[in-house]
Amino acid sequence: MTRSKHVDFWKNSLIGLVFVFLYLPILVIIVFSFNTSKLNILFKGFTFKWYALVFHNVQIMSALENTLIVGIISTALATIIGTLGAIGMQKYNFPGKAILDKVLYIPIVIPEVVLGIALLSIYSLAGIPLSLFSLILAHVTFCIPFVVLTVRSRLVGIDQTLEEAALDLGATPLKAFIQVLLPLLIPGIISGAGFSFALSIDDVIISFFTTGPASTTFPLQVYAMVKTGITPEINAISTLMMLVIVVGIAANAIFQVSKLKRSKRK
Amino acid sequence: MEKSIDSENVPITKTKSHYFSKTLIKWGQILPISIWMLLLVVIPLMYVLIMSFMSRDFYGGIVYKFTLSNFAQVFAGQNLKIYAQSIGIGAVSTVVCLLIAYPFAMFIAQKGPVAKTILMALVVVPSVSNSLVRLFSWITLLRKTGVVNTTLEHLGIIHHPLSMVYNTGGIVLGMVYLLLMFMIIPIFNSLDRIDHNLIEAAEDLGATKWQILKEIVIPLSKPGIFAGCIMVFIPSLGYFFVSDVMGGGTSTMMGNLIENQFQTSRNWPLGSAISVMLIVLTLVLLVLFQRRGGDMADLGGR
Amino acid sequence: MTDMKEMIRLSSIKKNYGDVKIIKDLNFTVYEGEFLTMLGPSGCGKTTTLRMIAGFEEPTSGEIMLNEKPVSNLPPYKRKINTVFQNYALFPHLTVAQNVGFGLKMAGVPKVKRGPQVEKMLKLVQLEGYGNRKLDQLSGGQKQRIAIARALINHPQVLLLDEPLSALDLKLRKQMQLELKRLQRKLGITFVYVTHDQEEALMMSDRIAVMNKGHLEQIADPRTLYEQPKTCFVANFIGESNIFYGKVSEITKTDTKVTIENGYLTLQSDKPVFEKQIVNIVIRPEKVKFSTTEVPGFHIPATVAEHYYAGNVNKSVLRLPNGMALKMTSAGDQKLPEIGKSGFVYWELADAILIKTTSDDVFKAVDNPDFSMVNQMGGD
Amino acid sequence: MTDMKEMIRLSSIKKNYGDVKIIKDLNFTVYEGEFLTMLGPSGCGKTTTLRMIAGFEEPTSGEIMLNEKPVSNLPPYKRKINTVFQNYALFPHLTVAQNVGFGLKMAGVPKVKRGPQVEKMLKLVQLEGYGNRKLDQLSGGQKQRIAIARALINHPQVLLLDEPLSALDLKLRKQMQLELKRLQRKLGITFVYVTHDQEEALMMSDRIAVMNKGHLEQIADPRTLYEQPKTCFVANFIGESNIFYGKVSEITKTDTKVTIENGYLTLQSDKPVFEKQIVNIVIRPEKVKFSTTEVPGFHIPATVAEHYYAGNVNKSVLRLPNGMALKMTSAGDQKLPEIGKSGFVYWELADAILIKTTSDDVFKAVDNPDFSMVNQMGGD
Amino acid sequence: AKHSKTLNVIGWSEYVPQSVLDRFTKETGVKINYTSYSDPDEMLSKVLSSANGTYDMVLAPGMYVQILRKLGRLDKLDKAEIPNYQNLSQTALNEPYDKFNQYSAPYLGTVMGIAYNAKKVKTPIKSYQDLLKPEFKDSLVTVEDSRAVVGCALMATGHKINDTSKAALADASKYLAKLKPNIKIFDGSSPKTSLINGEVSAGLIYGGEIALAMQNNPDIKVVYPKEPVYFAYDVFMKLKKAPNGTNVDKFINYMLAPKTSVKFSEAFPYYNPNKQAVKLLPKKLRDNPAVTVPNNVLARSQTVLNLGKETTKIDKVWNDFKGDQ
Ligand SMILES: Nc1ncnc2c1ncn2[C@@H]1O[C@H](COP(=O)(O)OP(=O)(O)OP(=O)(O)O)[C@@H](O)[C@H]1O
Ligand SMILES: Nc1ncnc2c1ncn2[C@@H]1O[C@H](COP(=O)(O)OP(=O)(O)OP(=O)(O)O)[C@@H](O)[C@H]1O
Ligand SMILES: NCCCCNCCCN
Ligand SMILES: [Mg+2]
Ligand SMILES: [Mg+2]
Repeated sequence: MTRSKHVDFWKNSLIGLVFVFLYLPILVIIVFSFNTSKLNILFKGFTFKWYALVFHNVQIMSALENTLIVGIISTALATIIGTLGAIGMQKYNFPGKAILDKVLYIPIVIPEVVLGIALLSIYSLAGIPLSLFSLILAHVTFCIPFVVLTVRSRLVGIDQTLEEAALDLGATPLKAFIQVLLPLLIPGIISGAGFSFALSIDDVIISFFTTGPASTTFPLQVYAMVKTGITPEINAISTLMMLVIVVGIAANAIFQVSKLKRSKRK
Repeated sequence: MEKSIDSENVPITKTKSHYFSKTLIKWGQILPISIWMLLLVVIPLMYVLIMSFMSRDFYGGIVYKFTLSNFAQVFAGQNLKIYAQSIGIGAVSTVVCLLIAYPFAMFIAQKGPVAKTILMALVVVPSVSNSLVRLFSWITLLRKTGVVNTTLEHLGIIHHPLSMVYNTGGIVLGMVYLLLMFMIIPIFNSLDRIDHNLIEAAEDLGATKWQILKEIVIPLSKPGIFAGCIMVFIPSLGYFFVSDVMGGGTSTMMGNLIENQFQTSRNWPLGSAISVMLIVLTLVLLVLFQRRGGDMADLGGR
Repeated sequence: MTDMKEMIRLSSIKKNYGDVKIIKDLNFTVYEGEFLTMLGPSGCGKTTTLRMIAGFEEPTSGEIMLNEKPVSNLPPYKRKINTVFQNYALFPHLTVAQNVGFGLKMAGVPKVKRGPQVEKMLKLVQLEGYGNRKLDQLSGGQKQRIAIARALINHPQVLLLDEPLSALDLKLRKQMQLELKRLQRKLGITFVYVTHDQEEALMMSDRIAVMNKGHLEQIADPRTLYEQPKTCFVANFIGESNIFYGKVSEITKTDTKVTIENGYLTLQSDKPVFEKQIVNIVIRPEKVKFSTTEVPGFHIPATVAEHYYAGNVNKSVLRLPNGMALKMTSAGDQKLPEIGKSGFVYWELADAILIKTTSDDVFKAVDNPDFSMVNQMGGD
Repeated sequence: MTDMKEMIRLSSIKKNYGDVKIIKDLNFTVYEGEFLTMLGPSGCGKTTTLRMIAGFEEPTSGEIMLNEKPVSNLPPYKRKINTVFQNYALFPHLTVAQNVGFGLKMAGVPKVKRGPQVEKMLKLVQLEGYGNRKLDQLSGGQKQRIAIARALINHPQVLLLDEPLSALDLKLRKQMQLELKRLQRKLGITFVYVTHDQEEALMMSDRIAVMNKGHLEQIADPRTLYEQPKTCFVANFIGESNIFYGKVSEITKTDTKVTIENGYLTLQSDKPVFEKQIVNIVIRPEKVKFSTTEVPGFHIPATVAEHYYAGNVNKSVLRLPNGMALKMTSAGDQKLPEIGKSGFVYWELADAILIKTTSDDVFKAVDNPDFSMVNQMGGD
Repeated sequence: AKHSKTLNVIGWSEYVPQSVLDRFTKETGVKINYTSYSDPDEMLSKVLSSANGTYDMVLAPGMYVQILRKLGRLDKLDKAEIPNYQNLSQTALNEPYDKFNQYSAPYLGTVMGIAYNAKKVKTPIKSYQDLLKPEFKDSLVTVEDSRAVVGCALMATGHKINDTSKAALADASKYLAKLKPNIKIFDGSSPKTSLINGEVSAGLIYGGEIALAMQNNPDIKVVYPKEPVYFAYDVFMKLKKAPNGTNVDKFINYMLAPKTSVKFSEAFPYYNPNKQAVKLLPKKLRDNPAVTVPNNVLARSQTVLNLGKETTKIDKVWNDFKGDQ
């Protein structure tokens, strides 16, 4: 018994260390967002000023705005196209299905640079100007596969006969979809959308190649600043963004855990 | 018995449209994704392939004239060195990720369902904040006048600041930091999927803890390990910004090479040729992965 | 039967999946108010047939008639047929009442009107007051009943049930069998029921269609199937049987002799066979009798090989001189002959079932694990 | 039994998960070479008990003895006990031979020596030459046999089998039952077998331990359990039964009268009861007889309510004057009285099984769906 | 787009202060999207690969006037809209890349000097050759600018900055090969940072960056090698079919106003060719040799010109230098 406690201690220590590794940089971001000094070396004093300043920084704000525009539109498009695609691919056989299935993995596995330059090349060939539009096309492209994957993993858990049951009970195919399949898919769709949004707002490489002068996103803005040194303003806005997203995730996690607990009690 | 197909049955034949609308629904689901993937994945990549056999004019324009010279350049000595170095960095990062992720995922997989859910969520949470900002935190911490060096010097533990970033080690650190979760998730999933009965069965048959690990757990989690390795190794080759930020620009990944050809040297055909090599390498790894019984869905990081 | 109204008729139905022929020329009729069961081993095409009737699949060729009208062009939601799915297929995101009322909602019945009807259906399946429950608060049997209530709310002319009880445990299954049967009698709705459990089929059905590898082996009422199986497959699939393979060697006024391996069997003389005909003879285990002393009339020497106690009955294995094992069932409280004891098996000549058959059919029977098992045991 | 060697003994075993008492004071002994079956409904604690014997779980209190030595401190791999898991738990990444040889490999037996032993085990389970196959090339029954071969290779003194056949379909299950039984006889190894299928338990076991809600209801050989159940639970769980609840009202020289609702039953006079005692009386359906004319001796008036044909038997439901439904089983070829006909039920007095019981026990029996079903049917 | 309200500029990073851009926006209502690059080739790439009209104007080294003109990508400036052009000093005008000042307006001038941390570097640096010393192993920073760095190498080995002869390039390559082990960081955007925070002890970097480093860390000093030095103007150019063409002229005029010029010169203290602005500069900047390049240094300076196809040779030298470890 004591031996196993010993073992548990070492196991938990390793888990703890890995989490320290993962979270240390985040701690740095947060701490230095309150630092009076701009230099990010020593903590000179506590201040909120960067939080105020960042909202007056036109560049950062416009980059954030671009990021959100691209993130929201790409997520919406990718979610719709990906969800429909996942359902269609599960339900039907059609020529080229096997190929489409493989193609969907390409954006996931090939290095992002390759997709980035491929899109840049095709835009250049087709005369599509680099802009928010071109950026959205690119983001939708790499988000779709993740939506398909999450929705599909949810779909396999959904009994196919449910839709048939609905048809059997007099629902038209559209009603069956809206009344039965969609409500059941919602968690998968939401997590696919969440995944897409997270990917989109953090993308550096593909955006790097497909962005235009008026569509600099937050990550690209940061990339441009990295060499000079990231200012506490960036730390401040990053802290705020994290706060928003973490609250979302935590709410979801609490929901999941309580669901787990409920089902365990059964 | 007598079939009375009369006017009464006419409405029934009208509902033939039912099959028409069925077809409409089917293609309404399949076409958008198919067309999107065709236009924005298949054709662009085909174009890259075509470009890799084309020539360039001086200012970077593409001349549609077949040549193999790009591939000759791809295999030029100095490029080979970069591949070797890039693959080296990728491989080391992959191994480091594996060594950290495997025990970590295993210990988490041994926990109860609630703890598991929470801990795995915590693995993903850092990725919600900007990668570059997080990467830069390491610079803040580890550069010569960074938090760590300054503190250590203050404490008199060191007298000359340690060189921890802006070198190859820095790149590996950056890669490991950004990609670790892509190793953890598939390994965790594969471990979590292992039927606990199998472990008890092994125990029942006289296996010790180590034997169980060696004979049952590791072999059964191989698909996860392989998936993790792919998800770390392949992107690492392309993550040019990591070597930019963490490596001071002196070390180059294949991604930097491609980026250079497209962004500065304006040699798109050469950049395409290198990309084609990268695509081929990826495909080879994927084929191996599938041959080994890997599940492609594991590559999605879910 | 001819004066009954036809409800469903399958004419020359064929169904291929790709190149594979799943259903091969299926023809049968279901009459109004009948409880018809489709019985057959896994993969024989029962579900496929049901799905064609429901409209989820199109036959590759042939015609399905509902109420004497072809339905090929009717989508599922326009057929007055409802289905109870094997795994219930209840909507997990809806409450019990919402599940039951789904059909009404789809038909555009306003909410206020749905309530009483839902409650009526719940009462029918003895689940009054369960309307607000979530599905995960229900037991398997309760879910089953909800599925039935849901399927019945639109007053279908036909109810299709695909192995509705297979997910339930034995005791519950037996209980639900009775309940279902009672419900069908009460409502008078036509039931097309699918199962691969022969006991269930026997107990519940007016008629049983025995299917095998995509074709119909025999369709008849339970007693006819059990007592006059037309093929070895049916004999073997319904109830237990001992099957002999032989050739008619002699037909006299009083009896007919059939030569089997190392011996012969006697049949009643009225069986319509001719000399040299190859036949199978089926004896049900409960008709087999054993005596240590020679009995008058037909008998074969045999040795007692094994006994198994099964509560109300004893199951015995007897070994014939040629090594073949013969199953015998006797009452549980009956005294059993000792293992190893020699004696004679015999049966009423009228109990021997004659199957006029080709040798092909015999091998089919031998493929059956239960049958081959006995021979295997006899062999070692 | 007392002269047999004790193999496993459970003394006052209790097991809690958190606050929930899963096993409540379990005591029984398994003798060497015995085929002991643990039978009970789902969730009654069979698996938990097996896992404690195997060593995967520790009892909360009590002692388990193996070979008359306590094993509490022995980890699973040091007990000479092996397990055949419910879902086989075969190692999917290994071949058949590697699976079977796993135990030897763990024991450090070199590869060359493992080969012949593996082949021997495969032969034992009739799978010679299957060594190089991958698991996904095997059928369910073959996997089952591999699991057995794997468990047997280390020559355990006891083999634990947790519902080893539950994943197989009916025909295959019946075949494997016979094979398992044969194997156990051949090897003489002690088997502790878990099932919730009473028929399986009856056919295979030397003795059966009937469990219910974490305690032992009765442990005995199959015939005793069937013919002399000690509790209503056992009577109901093993075989079908009609259960009456009543009070001993009169004891005379020739017989004993028990008052039931609206009437009375007669028992043989030798039953050890006293007046005013509350008892249950169990009649097996196959002992129930029906006659349209009054029979001499004990009888109760009844009406024929329903018939179900089950091939070799007919199942009937008879209604008593108090509304209670009585199950009756008769031979399949016997002529059945018409439904609605009135007459009399009767049975041999010796066939009535007396259960001396508290009223608590009755309610337990009433909880049983099969039992409540009958009453329910009687009630409407 | 007559009354367009945006202006898409592509220019050096760390070169135009945001506050200056913001003021222009405030005054005119024109929003500026400033895309930055850290290597002029990157700019060229972006301009060439994007559709016409993606960018309105470029801020890049003077030689790019030649390149972009050759590619037909430039429009003439509308000088009438740029009265402040007259504020420019004569020395910055009529440069070989734009003999008649039709296509460009100079912004700031860049000299490549050697910056060092006096605390870490004890022996004085006098020549490019001194950078090859082993004591500098892994402790130099240099800009990511092929023409500038290869140019310095050419000058270090006694050649002209625009010499692409085999022999000259071979010498330059040799010099760079020896320099390589000493380089820790290539940084085109902000080489000062690594100097300031002590990551490197010396570097071959742009004058303005040196001046900034000196402001932030008093230990940083500047020195010009005895050999010729690199000097180049960064100029504004108007791209062809610029949808916001009139805004380009307006913006250039705004940038050439002394008031504005002082602002960006203070923020990025490069050599300022605006005579009116220089007068207004604080003394500290005027006296800093990194900003106000001494005349003798200017006298021995050389400037890069477009070399046409020969550029590939420089590219090769550069790539060998950067890529090879
Ligand atoms: N969509 C399909 N595509 C190809 N083959 C199919 C399809 N659906 C069923 N089959 C095949 O058709 C055959 C008959 O299947 P079906 O489901 O009708 O059998 P079943 O009699 O219902 O069996 P079970 O008792 O196992 O439910 C099987 O061999 C099955 O593999
Ligand atoms: N690890 C555990 N933690 C808490 N409760 C448990 C655990 N394992 C089993 N139980 C509970 O213990 C009870 C007995 O479980 P057990 O698995 O022994 O039943 P069983 O008789 O084998 O049933 P079945 O026939 O369904 O396999 C069940 O109510 C179960 O929910
Ligand atoms: N950080 C921007 C520095 C710009 C210096 N101009 C360089 C011109 C040299 N070609
Ligand atoms: Mg089926
Ligand atoms: Mg169990």
